[in-house]
Amino acid sequence: MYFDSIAAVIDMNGHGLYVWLAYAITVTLLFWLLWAPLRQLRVRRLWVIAEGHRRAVSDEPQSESAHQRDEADKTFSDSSETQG
Amino acid sequence: MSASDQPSLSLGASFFRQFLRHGKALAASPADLLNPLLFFFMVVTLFPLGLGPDPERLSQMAPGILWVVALLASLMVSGKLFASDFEDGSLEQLCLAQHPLAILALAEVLAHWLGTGFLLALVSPVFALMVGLPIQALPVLVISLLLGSLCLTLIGAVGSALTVSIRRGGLLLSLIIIPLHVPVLIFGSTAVVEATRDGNAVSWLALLAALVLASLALAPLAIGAALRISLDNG
Amino acid sequence: MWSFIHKLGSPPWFFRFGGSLVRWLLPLTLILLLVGAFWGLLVAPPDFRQGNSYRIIYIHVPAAVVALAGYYVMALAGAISLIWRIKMADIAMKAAAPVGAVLTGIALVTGAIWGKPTWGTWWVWDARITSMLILFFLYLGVVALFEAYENKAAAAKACAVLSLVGTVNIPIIYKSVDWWYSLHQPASIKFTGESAIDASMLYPLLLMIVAFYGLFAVTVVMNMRAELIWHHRQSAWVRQWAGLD
Amino acid sequence: MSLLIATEVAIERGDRPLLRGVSLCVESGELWQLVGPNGVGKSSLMRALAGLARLGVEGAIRRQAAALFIGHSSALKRALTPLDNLRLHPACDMPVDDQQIARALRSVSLAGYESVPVGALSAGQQRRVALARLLITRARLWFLDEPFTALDTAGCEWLEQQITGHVASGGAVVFTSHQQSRFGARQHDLDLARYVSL
Repeated sequence: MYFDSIAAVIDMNGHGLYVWLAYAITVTLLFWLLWAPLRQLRVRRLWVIAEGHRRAVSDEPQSESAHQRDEADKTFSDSSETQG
Repeated sequence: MSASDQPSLSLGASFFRQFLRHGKALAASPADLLNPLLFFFMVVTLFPLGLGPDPERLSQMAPGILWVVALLASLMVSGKLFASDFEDGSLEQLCLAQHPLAILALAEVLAHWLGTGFLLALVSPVFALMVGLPIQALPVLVISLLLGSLCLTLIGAVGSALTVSIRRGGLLLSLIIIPLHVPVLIFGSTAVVEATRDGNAVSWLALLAALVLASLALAPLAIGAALRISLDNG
Repeated sequence: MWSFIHKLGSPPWFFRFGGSLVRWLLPLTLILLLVGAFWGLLVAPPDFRQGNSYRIIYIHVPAAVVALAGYYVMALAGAISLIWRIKMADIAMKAAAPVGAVLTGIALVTGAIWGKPTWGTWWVWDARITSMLILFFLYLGVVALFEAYENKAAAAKACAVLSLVGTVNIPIIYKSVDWWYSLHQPASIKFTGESAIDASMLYPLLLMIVAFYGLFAVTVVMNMRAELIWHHRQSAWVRQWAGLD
Repeated sequence: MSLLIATEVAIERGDRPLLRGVSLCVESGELWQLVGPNGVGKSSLMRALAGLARLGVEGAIRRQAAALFIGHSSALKRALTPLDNLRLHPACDMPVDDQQIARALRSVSLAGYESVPVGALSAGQQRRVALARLLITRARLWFLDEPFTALDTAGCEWLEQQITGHVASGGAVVFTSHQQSRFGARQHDLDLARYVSL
C-alpha cells in the first residue's frame, strides 16, 4: 500500500478531488453501460409475455366488438399503404 | 425502333452528359451559385465585428477565419447536392444507367463543385483583403481553397448521399461530415499561415493535393453505395 | 470452423452462445476492473512530476484505447454486413456504436479532469485529447445517422458506409492533428508521455486495458442479445425463451 | 428468348414481409400486368424486378436485356427544357440528336414546347415528356409503374400503341394499372394475391 492512512487516500496530497471525481464518473458510466442492456432485456421479456397473453386472448371465440376491432385494424393497416 | 446495331452510350459520353445536366440545372437557378459567395461575404464580416477592428489581430487570424468560413459554406451547399435528384426521381434512373452509379455521381459532384467551391476559391482574395491577409499569401490561399473545396465537396457529397432520404437531414449532414473535414481544414489553413510567414507552404499544399486524390479515388465508392441505400430507405 | 461462423449467424444460436459467454465474462471483467483500480489507485507509486493525479491514467488510457479499437470493430461489422449481407453484423454494429461513444466520452472527461491539476485548465488542446474529441464526433455521427433512418435495415447499411469512411479517415485525422499540434506548440510536454513508464505503473495499466476490452465485449454482446429479442419478438424461440410455451 | 427470369422472389418493407415465392419468366414479345389489391406490393415488386431496390428483396432476379423504368416521379429537372431533359436523361442509353427528340415530343403532341422549361408545363404535359422517353430508348424490357395515371384518353391510346408496338417488335413490358386487363387477351396477368405472405 502506498498510502499509510485513509485520510491520505482521500486527500492524495491535494489531487484527491480530481482522481476520485474521475473515478466516480467512470464507475457510474461503466455501471450504466452494463446495467442498461440487462434492464432492456427484462423489459422486452415482459413485453413478449404480455404479447403472448394478448395473443392467447384473441385466439379464443371473441365477443362481437373485439372481432370487429381486429377487422378494422386489418383493413386500416392495408389502406394506409399509399402504393403497393 | 430499338435497333441493336447502334453503339450504346460510352462511359465518357454518359459522364459528360450527367456533368452537363447538373451544371445546366445549377446554372439555371443563379441563387444556388450566388448563395455560397454571399454567405462567405457575410460571415467573414462577422469576425471583425466579433473580434474588434484591430487590423493586426485580424490579419494574424485571417487564414483560420477564411478557411473555417469556406468550410461552413461548403457544408451549407453540400446538403442540396443530391436533394433535387432524389425528389424528382433522377436518382432512381441513375441506378438503371448502364454505367456504374459511382462514376455518374462523381460527374454530378464535379459539376456541383465547379458551381460552388471553384467560384468561391476564385473570389476569395476579395474577402482575404477584408480581413487583412498579407498580399504575398493570396496565391497560396486561392490554390489551397481550389484543392480544399474539391476535397470538401467530395466528402460533403458522401454525407449528402447518406442523408438525402432523411427529411430535415441538414443538421445531421453537418454532424457526420465535420469530423471528416478536419484534416482538410488543418492542411489548408496551415498552408496559408506558412505563406504569410514565408515558410514552406508547398509541403502543406502537397498534403492537401494528396487528400484530393484520395477523395477522388475513394469518395465515389462511398457515394454510390450510399445513394443506393438512400433509395431503399426512401 | 466454418460451421461455427455459420451458426453465429443464426439468432437463437447466437442468443444462447452470448448468454453463456456473458455468464463467465461479466464476473471476470468486474474482478479485473476492481483489482486493476485498487492496484492503480492505492498500490502503484505516483508520478514524480505530476504526483497522484497521474493515477487517472489507469482509466483514461484504457478507455481511449478501447474506444478507438471499438470504432474499428464497428466498422468491421459494418463491412461484413455490406459485403456478405449478414443481418447479425448489422446488430453487432448497432450494439457497438453506443458503447464506443460512452467509452470515448469517459476518455474525454477523465482527460479534462486530469488536465486541471497538471496544467490548471479544464480543457487543454493537446493532440491526443483533440483527436479523441473528433473520434467522439465520429461516433455521435454514426449513432445519429442510425436514429434518423426510418427503415432500420437501410439504417444499418448507411451506418456501415459511414463507419468505413470514418475508418479510412481516422489515421489521417490523428496524423493531421499531431502535425497541427506540433506546429503551433512544439515545446510543451507530451500529455500521456511515450516516456517509458515504470513497470510498477505499467502492469496495472495493462490489466485495466484488458479489463476494458472485456467490458466492451460483454456490453456489446448484452446489447446484441437485447436487440435480437426485440428483432425476433414474434418468433417461437423468443416466446420459448420468455417461458410461454 | 426470355428477357426477365425471377425465381422465388420475396419482398419486405421495413421488417414486415409483403410477398413471398414470386416466380415470373417474361419472354420477348410478352406483355405482363401485375394485378392485386391496393397495398399488396405491386410497386415494390416492380422496383425489385427493375433492379431499383436491393434491400428487403430476396430471391434471384436476372434481366437478360437493358431495362427502362418509368414510375410516378418523372425524373425531369424543372429548370431544364424538355429538349435538354430528354437529351441528358440519366438513364438515356443511346446517342440522340435533336431531330429524334423533336419527333418524339411531336409524337406526344408537345410540338412547340421544346424550349419551355418543364417547370412551366402542366402535370399532364410533364407526364407526356416523361413518356416520350419510350420513343428514344434501346431498352427491350420496359417497366411501367401506373403509366396510365394523369393521362387523358388521347394519351392513353398513344401509350397503348407504344406498348403494343414495342411488344410486337420483340420487346417485353411489365406494367401496373388500376384498370383491369386493358389489353384483353394479349396480356398475361400476374395476380399477386397468391403470393401475399402473412
